[in-house]
Amino acid sequence: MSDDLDDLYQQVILDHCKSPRNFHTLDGANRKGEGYNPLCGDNYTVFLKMNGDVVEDASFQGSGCCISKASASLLTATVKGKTKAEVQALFAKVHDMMTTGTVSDEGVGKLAVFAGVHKFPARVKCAILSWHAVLAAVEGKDGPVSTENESD
Amino acid sequence: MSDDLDDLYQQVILDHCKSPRNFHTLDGANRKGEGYNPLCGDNYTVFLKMNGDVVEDASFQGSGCCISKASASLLTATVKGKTKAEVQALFAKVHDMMTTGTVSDEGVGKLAVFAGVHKFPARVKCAILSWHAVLAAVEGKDGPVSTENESD
Amino acid sequence: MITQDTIPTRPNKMTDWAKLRADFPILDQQVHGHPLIYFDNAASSQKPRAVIEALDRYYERDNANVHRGIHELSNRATTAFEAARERVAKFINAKTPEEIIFTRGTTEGINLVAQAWGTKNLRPGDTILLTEMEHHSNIVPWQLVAERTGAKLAYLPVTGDEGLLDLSKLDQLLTREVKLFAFTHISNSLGTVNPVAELCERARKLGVTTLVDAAQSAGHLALDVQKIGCDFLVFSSHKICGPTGIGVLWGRQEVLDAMPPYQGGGEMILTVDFFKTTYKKAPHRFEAGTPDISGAIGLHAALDYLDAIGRENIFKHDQELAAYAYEQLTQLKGIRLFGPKTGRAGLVSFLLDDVHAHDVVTVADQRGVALRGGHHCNQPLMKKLGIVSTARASFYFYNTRAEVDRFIEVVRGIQKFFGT
Amino acid sequence: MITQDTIPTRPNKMTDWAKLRADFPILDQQVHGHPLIYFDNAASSQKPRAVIEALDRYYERDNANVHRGIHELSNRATTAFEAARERVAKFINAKTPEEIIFTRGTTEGINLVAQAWGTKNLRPGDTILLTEMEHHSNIVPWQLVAERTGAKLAYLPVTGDEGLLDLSKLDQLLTREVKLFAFTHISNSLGTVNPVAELCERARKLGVTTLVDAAQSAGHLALDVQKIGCDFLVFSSHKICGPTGIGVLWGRQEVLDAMPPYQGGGEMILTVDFFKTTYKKAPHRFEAGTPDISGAIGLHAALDYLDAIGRENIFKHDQELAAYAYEQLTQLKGIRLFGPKTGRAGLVSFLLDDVHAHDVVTVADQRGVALRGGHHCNQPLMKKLGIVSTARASFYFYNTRAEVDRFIEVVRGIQKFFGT
Ligand SMILES: Cc1ncc(COP(=O)(O)O)c(C=O)c1O
Ligand SMILES: Cc1ncc(COP(=O)(O)O)c(C=O)c1O
Ligand code: FES
Ligand code: FES
Repeated sequence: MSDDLDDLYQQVILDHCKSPRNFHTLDGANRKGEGYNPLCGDNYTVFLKMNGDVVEDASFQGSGCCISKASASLLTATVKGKTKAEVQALFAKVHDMMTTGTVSDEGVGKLAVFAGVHKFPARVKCAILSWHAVLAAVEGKDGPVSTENESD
Repeated sequence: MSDDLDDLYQQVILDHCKSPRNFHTLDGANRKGEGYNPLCGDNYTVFLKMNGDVVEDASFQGSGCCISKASASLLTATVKGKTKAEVQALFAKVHDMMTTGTVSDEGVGKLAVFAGVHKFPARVKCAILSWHAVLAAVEGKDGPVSTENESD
Repeated sequence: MITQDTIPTRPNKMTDWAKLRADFPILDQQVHGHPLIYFDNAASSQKPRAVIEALDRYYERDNANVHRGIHELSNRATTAFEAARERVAKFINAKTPEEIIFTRGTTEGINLVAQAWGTKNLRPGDTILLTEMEHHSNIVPWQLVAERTGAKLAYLPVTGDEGLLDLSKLDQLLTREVKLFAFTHISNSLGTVNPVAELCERARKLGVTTLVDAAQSAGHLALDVQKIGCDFLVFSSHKICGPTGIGVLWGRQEVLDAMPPYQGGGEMILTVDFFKTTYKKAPHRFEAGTPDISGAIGLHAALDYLDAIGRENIFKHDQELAAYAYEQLTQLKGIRLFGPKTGRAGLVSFLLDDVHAHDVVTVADQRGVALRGGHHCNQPLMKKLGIVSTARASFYFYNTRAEVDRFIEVVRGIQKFFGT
Repeated sequence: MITQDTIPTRPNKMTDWAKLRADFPILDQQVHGHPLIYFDNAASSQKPRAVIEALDRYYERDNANVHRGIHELSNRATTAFEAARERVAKFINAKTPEEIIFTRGTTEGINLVAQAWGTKNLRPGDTILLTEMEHHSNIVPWQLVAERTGAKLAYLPVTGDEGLLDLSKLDQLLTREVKLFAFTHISNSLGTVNPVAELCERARKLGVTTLVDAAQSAGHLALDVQKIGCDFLVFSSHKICGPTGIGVLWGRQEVLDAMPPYQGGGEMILTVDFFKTTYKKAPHRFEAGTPDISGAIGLHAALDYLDAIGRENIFKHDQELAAYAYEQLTQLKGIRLFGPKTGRAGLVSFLLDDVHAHDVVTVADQRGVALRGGHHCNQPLMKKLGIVSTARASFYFYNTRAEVDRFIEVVRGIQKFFGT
């Protein structure tokens, strides 16, 4: 397999896409966000249990490609325990990393495995899809959000 | 002046365009035909006095370029005394001559000066304009005819 | 069915496919370190040197605006533009060049008919009949005009994964309420070749107007609009070796003559007053503004190129590659194949168990193989089949059996990579 | 007025016009035994080698369909297509590339606004205000939508042969009943440069939506949509060194966001069901079907080319030639000149006593000079001026003073030939 491909489908990603974590609906969820990628027709719902401004638990449902599934899986693990403001800040960092490939900040942690996606412009929307959904969820927005007009 | 130009603007044509014959309305006219060239906006009306199937007198009015005016002038001189069928036959010959440049038949007489127009595809419609009008007139068609969709 | 609709072009000629391939500069390149295998022809075809050079020649020698000019360049441009119209008429055996309207592509052609013909002819209660395998371009324009006119939509079903039209439902659906029946000739996601002449005949008996979407067939098999018996037929230049930006709407003369204008502007008028305008006849009535002159000229070169090969030869070649690829794919484990088992046009559409189509396409691309993954602008069909997307390999005459072999090898590699 | 609207690009650079001229292969030819003098630039401009080569490069290396693809060529095509959109945004100082919609040309841009915006926003009793100097493309689409919606048309008068807008009538005509005010920036038959920013400001105060037809200005002077203050602006690629088949509609974001779709089909949808569709936002909502990808890429190259020269420099050059030609023509006997005496854009429009414009053009063509004769798609204006046509010489940066001298000599010869 060539280098670029290995960058995209890192072992962590392959692992999370084959065995996604938190891949279920969430009892006691009080927020949810839907993300839709019109390029492929895939969509995910992210469920959150929030206590005030803090995400106590997170899960997701839906279907899509390996990248999007792994991203949603890692996302749900990552946002647990974070505040709304922290999730928003993380979205910005992750978005930046996925479109530029540079990991500018410690904050992204494990999510750094998605830096390679920037070399695959048509796949950036996959990686970012569930992030749109979680952002909508913490911000309490209604209705599905779409990656369309995403400036990636 | 180059050869092609002289073919187009033959002395006879220049003469008829500067001093058009039968350039007036016609007392006692019982038929008229209008011709409109949408390429330039020019239009002519040909007036006929017909006795049964025979053209007894012809005249024209309107404005346009040198070619169209000379053509209308020569036309009105030519069709006098002809039957409807003869005018129709002449239209076919003149049309053929103007689009191919070959004078296939004695019948066109003086009109042969318009053979040169075939080298100027954008001007064929000028030469044929009043012929459409006279055809409409002998055939008793109503309303203006246009050179549009003329397959020249 | 297909062969009955065709005009024999050069059935007996031996075709030197390798030589033809060399006419396409773009194919001679490496992608991600591998020789490019371009299997995305249903989305857009590549262009032979003859087409690229026709564009160059036009811009380097003859460019000017058409129709309204008298000077030499304008004459040349007008002559070339109208010659392209005549060439298109010959290509689909239209009665006259006046039946050929230049559009931006298939999509604009359908929108033109939906708006100009539809707004005039559709009433509340009327039905527009489509099929479940239509491209979005043959669905959305009808939804828009249905909304405006109060007409309603109905769909002829597709049988399932094998993707045939369920003709047993035709009697029930093709009724006197139907004013228009629009359907694709070849499905871009299934490869199905529909019996267009038969469908048109059934419609004609009820006085139903027909539109054939020939986007996938025009450059692949010989078309004869008179034999097909439709009222409208549309296709795009970019899918049949011609430039982007131009396409064709053919309409039967009587139908075009009764149609109000679509866009207004220069070139389509007879007289304009401040408050009243009269229009030219077809085709000019439907071509407002400066047209894509170089596009028409490039399309002309493309049609010459295709007919020099012979569309029978092309279709046979496409079908052979597709049959071979299909055959090979069936031998893989964990694969789901779409479209008819036999008689398919030049494409294969499939899904691997547990590998998403877009992952297939990304990995294939890294191996030099250009596939397409997605809904192929057939979302309603995908939903019906319970999927969101497929991976598709679509072939043209410059593709080879060796490329199909490599493609199969790549698919095997993908199954291994994702460990399914 | 004009200079206030401009962005300084390279005002101080010395321009080597002869060198630029050599970039245009088409100009280096003989027509009827004479060197070609191309003075039909208002109809369509010629293309520099850089544009022709951009088309070649695209088709020889990167061609594929856009947006829906994942493979390398599709990525390249998509990137190049969207880069063209960004380039256009920069060219007219749009706030974002999302405000740029690719159309076939000026005509389609106006039709899009008339249909999509007009159908939604116009009611019986509303007024659409135009000017008497509009091109058919900025009249007929409004007549069509007026007929459909019950709105009515009004026209701001032109003063006469000198061809200025009669601004003294503006207060009376620009009322609260007016919903849309559409006008040309530069008249293609008179050469008038209209005070677009002022007109937009007057309209804005009354909440009137504005559309500027920049067909004649886009490639000739620097445009800044934010400074002009309009809501829509349209132009064509083929008049500004780019390919045929593509043009631009710019719309203010808020206005575009509130507009329903125009054509339906692929690329413009979010989701399609058999009976219901949701649409993308602008610009994609308004770009159904495969766009003219190579056209956009060619336009990108054209804009780079123009801005390397600097649009101030171009306008200055055009104006100098036009002023010189006008000056020379006034010295002829039996000539009627149209358009403003000073401040005219790069064209002259005239009539000789007793020689019809088309005879002028035919003879000039035989001398190698490409002029245009006719109504220039301004029939209502012509009728108002009591004429049916004029002869027009229109200039661009590759034209020279020596060419103007030759043109004058040819006009003198024509007067002699027809013995007037
Ligand atoms: C002022 C003006 N508006 C509109 C147009 C129409 O442009 P197009 O034919 O490229 O659509 C033209 C060009 O003919 C023009 O000069
Ligand atoms: C069957 C079918 N119809 C319509 C279209 C739309 O064609 P275009 O995008 O060229 O307008 C396509 C191509 O995508 C197609 O395959
Ligand atoms: S392909 Fe649909 S989200 Fe990745
Ligand atoms: S130019 Fe009008 S008829 Fe000749």
